[in-house]
Formats: sequence, C-alpha cells, structure tokens
Amino acid sequence: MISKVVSGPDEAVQDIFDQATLMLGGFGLCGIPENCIASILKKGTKGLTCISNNAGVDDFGIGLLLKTRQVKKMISSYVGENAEFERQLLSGELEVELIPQGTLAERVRAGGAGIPAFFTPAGVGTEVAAGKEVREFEGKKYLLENWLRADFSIVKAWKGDTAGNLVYKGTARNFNPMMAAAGKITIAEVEELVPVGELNPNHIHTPGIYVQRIFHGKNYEKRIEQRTISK
Amino acid sequence: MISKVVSGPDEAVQDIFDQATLMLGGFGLCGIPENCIASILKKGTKGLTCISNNAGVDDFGIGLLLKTRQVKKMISSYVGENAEFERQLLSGELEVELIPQGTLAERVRAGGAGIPAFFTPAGVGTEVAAGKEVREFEGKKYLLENWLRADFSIVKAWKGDTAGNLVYKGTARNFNPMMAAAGKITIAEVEELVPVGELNPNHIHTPGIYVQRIFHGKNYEKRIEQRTISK
Amino acid sequence: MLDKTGIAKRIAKEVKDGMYINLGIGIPTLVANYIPSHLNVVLQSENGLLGIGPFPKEDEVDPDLINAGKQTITMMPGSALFNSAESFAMIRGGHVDLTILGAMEVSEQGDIANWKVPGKMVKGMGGAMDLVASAKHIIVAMQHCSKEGASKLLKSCTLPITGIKCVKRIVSDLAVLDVLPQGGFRLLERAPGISVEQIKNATAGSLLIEGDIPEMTI
Amino acid sequence: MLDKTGIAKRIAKEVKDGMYINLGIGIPTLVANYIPSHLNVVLQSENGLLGIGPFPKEDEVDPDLINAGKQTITMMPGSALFNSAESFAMIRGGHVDLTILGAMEVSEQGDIANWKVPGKMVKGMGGAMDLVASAKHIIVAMQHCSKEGASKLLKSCTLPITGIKCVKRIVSDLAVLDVLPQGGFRLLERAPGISVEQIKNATAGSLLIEGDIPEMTI
Repeated sequence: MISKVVSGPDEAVQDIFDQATLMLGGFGLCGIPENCIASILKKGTKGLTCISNNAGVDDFGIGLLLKTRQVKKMISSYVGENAEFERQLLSGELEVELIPQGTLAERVRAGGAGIPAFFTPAGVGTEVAAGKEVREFEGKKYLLENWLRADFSIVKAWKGDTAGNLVYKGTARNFNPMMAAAGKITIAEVEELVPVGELNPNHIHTPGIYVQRIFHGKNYEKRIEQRTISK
Repeated sequence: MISKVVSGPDEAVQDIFDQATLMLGGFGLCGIPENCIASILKKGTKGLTCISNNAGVDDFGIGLLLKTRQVKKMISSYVGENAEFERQLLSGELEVELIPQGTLAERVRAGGAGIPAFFTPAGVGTEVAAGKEVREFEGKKYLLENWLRADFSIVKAWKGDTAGNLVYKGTARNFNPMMAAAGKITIAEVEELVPVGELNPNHIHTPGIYVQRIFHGKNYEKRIEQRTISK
Repeated sequence: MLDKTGIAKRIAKEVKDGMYINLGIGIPTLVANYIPSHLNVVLQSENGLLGIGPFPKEDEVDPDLINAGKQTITMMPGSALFNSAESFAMIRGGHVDLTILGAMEVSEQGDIANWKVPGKMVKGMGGAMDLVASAKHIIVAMQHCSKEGASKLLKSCTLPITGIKCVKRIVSDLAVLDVLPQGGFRLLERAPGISVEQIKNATAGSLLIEGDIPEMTI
Repeated sequence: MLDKTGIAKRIAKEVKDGMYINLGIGIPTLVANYIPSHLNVVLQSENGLLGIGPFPKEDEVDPDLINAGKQTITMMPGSALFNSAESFAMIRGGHVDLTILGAMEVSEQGDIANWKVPGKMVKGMGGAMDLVASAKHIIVAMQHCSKEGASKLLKSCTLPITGIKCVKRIVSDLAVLDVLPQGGFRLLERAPGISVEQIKNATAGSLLIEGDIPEMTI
C-alpha cells in the first residue's frame, strides 16, 4: 500500500491556509493532536474555524491557538475551563456555535459518510431548534441537522501504520474516528508508527482510506484536567 | 455485570412470535446465525418478516425458513442463488422489498441509533425513489430514507462475553453490528463464550448494551458459496 | 431535608439489577457510591465507555482514560470502549435504561432547564440535550428551591430549556415526585422531617397529593 | 474488438498509484489481474474489507473471509475490516477513488442500467445503486452492442436504471468513450481493428468525434 508518512507535524500542516475549517479530535484534553496544534501555533495560520468538542484550557490544547487569536470561530458542545476563551467571546472577538454533543458527533459522522442531513430528537423545543425543520416520526418530534465537513481533520491515535490505519486507546478515541472520515485532508499523529501488516485488521478503528498523512508524534504531555484518585 | 447467557438457541428464540420482524446478520452465508435459524425452523414460527442482506441458498441459511414457508416477507439487497425463493416470489406467496445495500446498512444503523430518517443519494432517479422525498443539498439530489428496527435481532459473532460484548472475525462482521443495535431483543450466538474481563475493551465491535441474550453456538458448518482457490 | 448525599442515596434506590445508567456531573455522580453491591449495573460515560470503574489509585492513573467530567477513571471487567458517535447512538437509540442528571428548573410538563443562565457565561450543553431528548427514564436530582426560597418546580421554566416533556421523576432535598403524563407533579414521598405543607409551599407548579404521603427511607 | 480480458486490460491502464478501488462482479473483477505491480492500490470489498488479496491457496481458505461476490479471498498486509455501514459510509462519503462496474445500458446523460431486466427474475441491486450514486469516478466495462447487434450506448436507457448522470467513462469491446458533462459520448480510442465508422454505427446515443481517434494500446 502507498505510504502516507510525512516527516512530522510541520510538514503535515504546511498547507493549512488562513480561514480554513479544521476538525480537531479529542474530548477535553484527552486524545488531542498536541503535535499539530504546536505546529499550527508556530506557523501562525489565522482566521481558523475549529470544530472540536471542547476548546482546551488557557495554556493547553486549542486554548493555545485562542491565546494567539488564530481562531475566528469555535464549533463545540462545551467550552468551559478557559478564561481567555470567555474574554474573547464576551468582547465579540470570537464566534461560538454550541451544538449538543451527540448531534455534533453525528453531524461529523454524517459528513464522512456522505449523509447531508438526518433527524435527531436532541434540542427539540429549545433554542437549538431555531430555524430548523421539525418533523414528527411515530409520535415524537425531531430536528433536521446537516452534516459537518472540514478542509482538514487532525486526529491523534495511539498506533498507526504507514497506510494510515489507526488504533486509539481508552477514551482517547472519542471524536477522532468520525473526524478522520470528515476531512478533505486528514492528518493523523500517532504515538507509535508501524509498518503495514503489524496491526491486526480486525482491531483497526480508522481504516487508512480516511487518512492522507500520518506521522510519529513526539513528546506527548497528555495533561490531565481532573486528576481524581481513590485512596 | 449481569449475565445474559442462555442455555442455547432453543431458549434464545423461544418467545419469537408469529408475524414478528427479525433481523438476521450475515452477508451471503458468511456470518449468519446458523444455530438460531435451526431453532426457529424447529419451532415453526410463521409469518416472519426477515430483514437480511441476502436470503440464503436453497438448503442453507434463511433458505431453510423459506422452504418451510415460515417467511412472509424478505427485506434484502440481493436475493439470488435461491430457486425456492424465486418460485415463491413469482407465485406471490412471498413478499420482497429490495433495498440498496448501503441504504439497508444505514437504515438498520439508524434504527439502532435513534435516527428516524436520513438523506442518501442511492436510488435517486430510479424506481427505488418512488414515493420518497427528494431534496437537493449542495447541488446533488438525495432521498429521505427511514430507520429499520426489529422485534428480534439475531446475530453471529466470533467471540462474546457473558455481558454480551461481541467480537466478529473477518468479513463475517458485515451487517451483524448494526443489527445487534436495532433489535428490541438482540440474540447473539458466538463460537467462543468467555467470562467478562477476557475481551480487550478496545477490541469490542458490539458493546454488550445492545445484546440481551447470548449463547455458545455449536457445530458451525460455515458453508462456502464460491470456493475460489489460487494455484 | 436531604443533603446532597441524602439525595444521592435516595436515587440509588431507583436502580435495578442489570441497568445501563448514565450519571450526570454533580449529585448524580455521587449516586454510584450508594448502588447496592449485589446489583449488577453498568455505568456509561458518554465520551466512549461502558463500565466505569472506581477512580484509579495513584499508580493506575491513565490520561487516556477519563469520564465525561474529565476525571481520571478505571474500567470494570467487561467494559467496552467506543467512539462518540456510537456513544450517542446508544443514548439516542434508547439503549441506556436510566439517566440521572441535575436541573436548575423543572416544569410541571416535564421540561428541564439545566444548561444556561442568561447573563452568565454560556459553557455549552455538552451531552445534556441528547440525554434528555433520548432517555427512556430520567430522574432529576435537584434542590427544590433556590437559595432565596423561590421554587424550582414550576408551571413553566423561566430559564432556557434543555429539553421538553422528558423528566419522569424528581428527587429533591424535600421530596420525591413524579411528573404526570398529563402534566403536574405528583408527590410520592417526603424527606425526613418535612411536612406535606412545606412541600406544597415550595412547589410553584401544580401538585397532586393523594392519600397519605410516606416519609422516605434511605 | 476486445474480448473480456482486453477490456479488463484497457481499464487497468486507468488505475493510478494510491487509488482505493471498488471492483464490481464480472469483467471488473478481472481488472485486478492487470494492474501494474509497481502501483500501490487498495481494493475495497463492500461487505467490509479494504485490502483484498489474491484467492487463497487450498489450505488458506477461510469461510469468514469472502468478497462481495461471495468468493473466498485473502487479505493484503495493511488491510482493515469493518461493518457494512462503515463500508458504505466510505463509498457514499466519496472516499473510494474509482469504481469499476458492468452495465447493460448507458445513456448519453451518463445514466446506467445494470440491475434489472423486466420479465426476468429480479435478484436485487446489491450495492450497485449506492456505488453509482456516490462514486467520484465511475468506469463502466460493457459490450457496446447486444448479441442481436442493438446498441447499448443509448439516448436514454430502456431498462430500469441503477443511477442517473454518474458514468464518466466507458470501456467497451469497441471503444473508449467519455460521457460529456452536457450529455453525449465522446470517442477517445478505437479498439484494435475497429473503425470510427463501426463505432458510429454501434452507438445510438449522440457521439462526438473530434480529430483523429487513435487505436488503443493495451
């Protein structure tokens, strides 16, 4: 199979342009593409629309890109834990679109799966329903929601092979697989990059067809937001 | 976790009633629930609506239930390779609804995922579109398709644990995972039944939440339709 | 009057063997501590896990294993991991038996408000709208009144709502109540030391009181 | 005039390095045999596999590993297995680069008919409608005319169609043609020994012939 390996995050993100729409995998700080975020920060790309369940914290994750004002708009389900985010939002510097988490996951999944719209019950009767078609099926009301797609999807996996097949670990999987499928260009950073044939075909979470570039990521901090311990 | 283990296929299918809608996993004869089909045959349940990608062959798979006239209606994407099927269809004894394979897979997935309808391009402009809403998104036409759900879903997996978690093998996965999620009652037959904790949580294809009954299947014939060999 | 632990303990009595349960942040999370150990239940974390275990010991902490509140966790034997689309497929598809979550207001129609206070920073609804729109059975853990003494069980919600006609049962610091299919709260149990009169005064929505209302046992 | 092998060989020249390809049953399946070995391509099987390998040796046969034609197969290194919903998500989402399939008729608008003949037993469309409605690039392998000599490249299809405006290129036993965006067939290459006149006579739909039409090389 053709090799999709690039040298590292700088090469992987080199053609991300100003005003691009990006999807970034992760839930909180778990399973986020740390290496690519650092390279986008260094590159200084501006006016980004970021689709990501959360917006990081002040000094980590997408929060780093917020601090440098590289993000024009966030599309997320929950954006707490970020003071700079709050400041930019209140001052009108940053646009935010809040989407129910399941609807966000499904809209991204629909984007990758070629389904332009689907009905979901989440948000019926709430402000989320504003302007959306409502239809009843079997006595229950549903909203019509559209797919989400991106110029670039940036995902983080545990293991990957040179053909782009990916395996995630624990709950670091979260939004990564759907986002991998919904990007025009999908970039995967992995903790361990192996030759084709080393991953069990039955264990693969993201088939390589969805991935255009892959590299071995380095120096993962994997910061923990809520370190909770039992005695 | 609660044990979902039943003694075998007879117990698993005992409450399948006449006129029930069943989903049966498998593609061709690959990954079909052989044990449960045998028990339904023995039990003699009548008037079944079977949702399955194919209809088996004359003397194997769903073909066995067709021969005994237990099936009222087939909902499938491809029903060749079955002479008795053809006879019943032409004589009007059997109803058949043909659905594009991807639409079938997605309708079943939607049934399990609580999505009552979605748009897909398959079948636009063809007889499949008859009576269906057509809508244009970004310059392309799509059909609105509804979810499919079943009274009972019957799936076949390679390994399963007592909590109902399932792992499939090879291309025997096919429709099984979506069907497992779309049944009011889901019955899983597995080649190897293990205690909880033995399956790697990261390798599970069907989480146990979808499965109500599981048993260790026996004497799998795994008949091959097209045995092709390279020299 | 029940404290948070009391509310959690009372809700734990609603749990039945074999249930798959989604617990919201706050009091609902505490419920896990009081589920009788002879019951086999599976806790779902909407970020992609069935089978939440106890918090890890210091040397078990894994940054790749967190719950929806972003806390480090462990997995029970028999757990399954999956992606966020699958997780909400489970929720939306009605596979989760019980959802327990907090609320700022509940209306007598079963509407719930728990995600947004106008004028305050909006953090987002996370998975709450999906959960309330989809769950087969929703129990709300809440304070009956605000700190100023205003009822939070209302004729209709004053805050932006999270979902309509979804709450089935409420366990507050004062009482256990059901939301009736035709609308209205039905009083089922009093908190220890709380009178029916006190509950009446604390409930702005219509309240159905039939026969003797027992004091709850925890 | 090309035989089936010839058509397959000519189509194999359309394959580019790195492509993900879905091959239909019949002539399209033969194409796999003629893809130059220096090209890295991945073959998709819509029943749930990326990376179809050669047919198995006698002792490698695995009934749990078949292609969409229900033939026993093997997997290439780097393969991935998935379910049918994921497989058609790939197809519908435009991730498969090239789809090669057979046809009974193609219209000058690019409509294709290949699943049903009225009066004959209807076996079903399988994945064909999904493939033709979704594929980025579709090449059709077909006979230019019926056994009776009637053209199968028509103004409009007479058989029930599988999909509309989807065919981009046709490789027949007589010629290579493109379907023009505005409608009509454009002749690109002649089969060895076939004249432009013969192709004209065999094509009922409107045919654009510009300049010299080269004979194809295989």
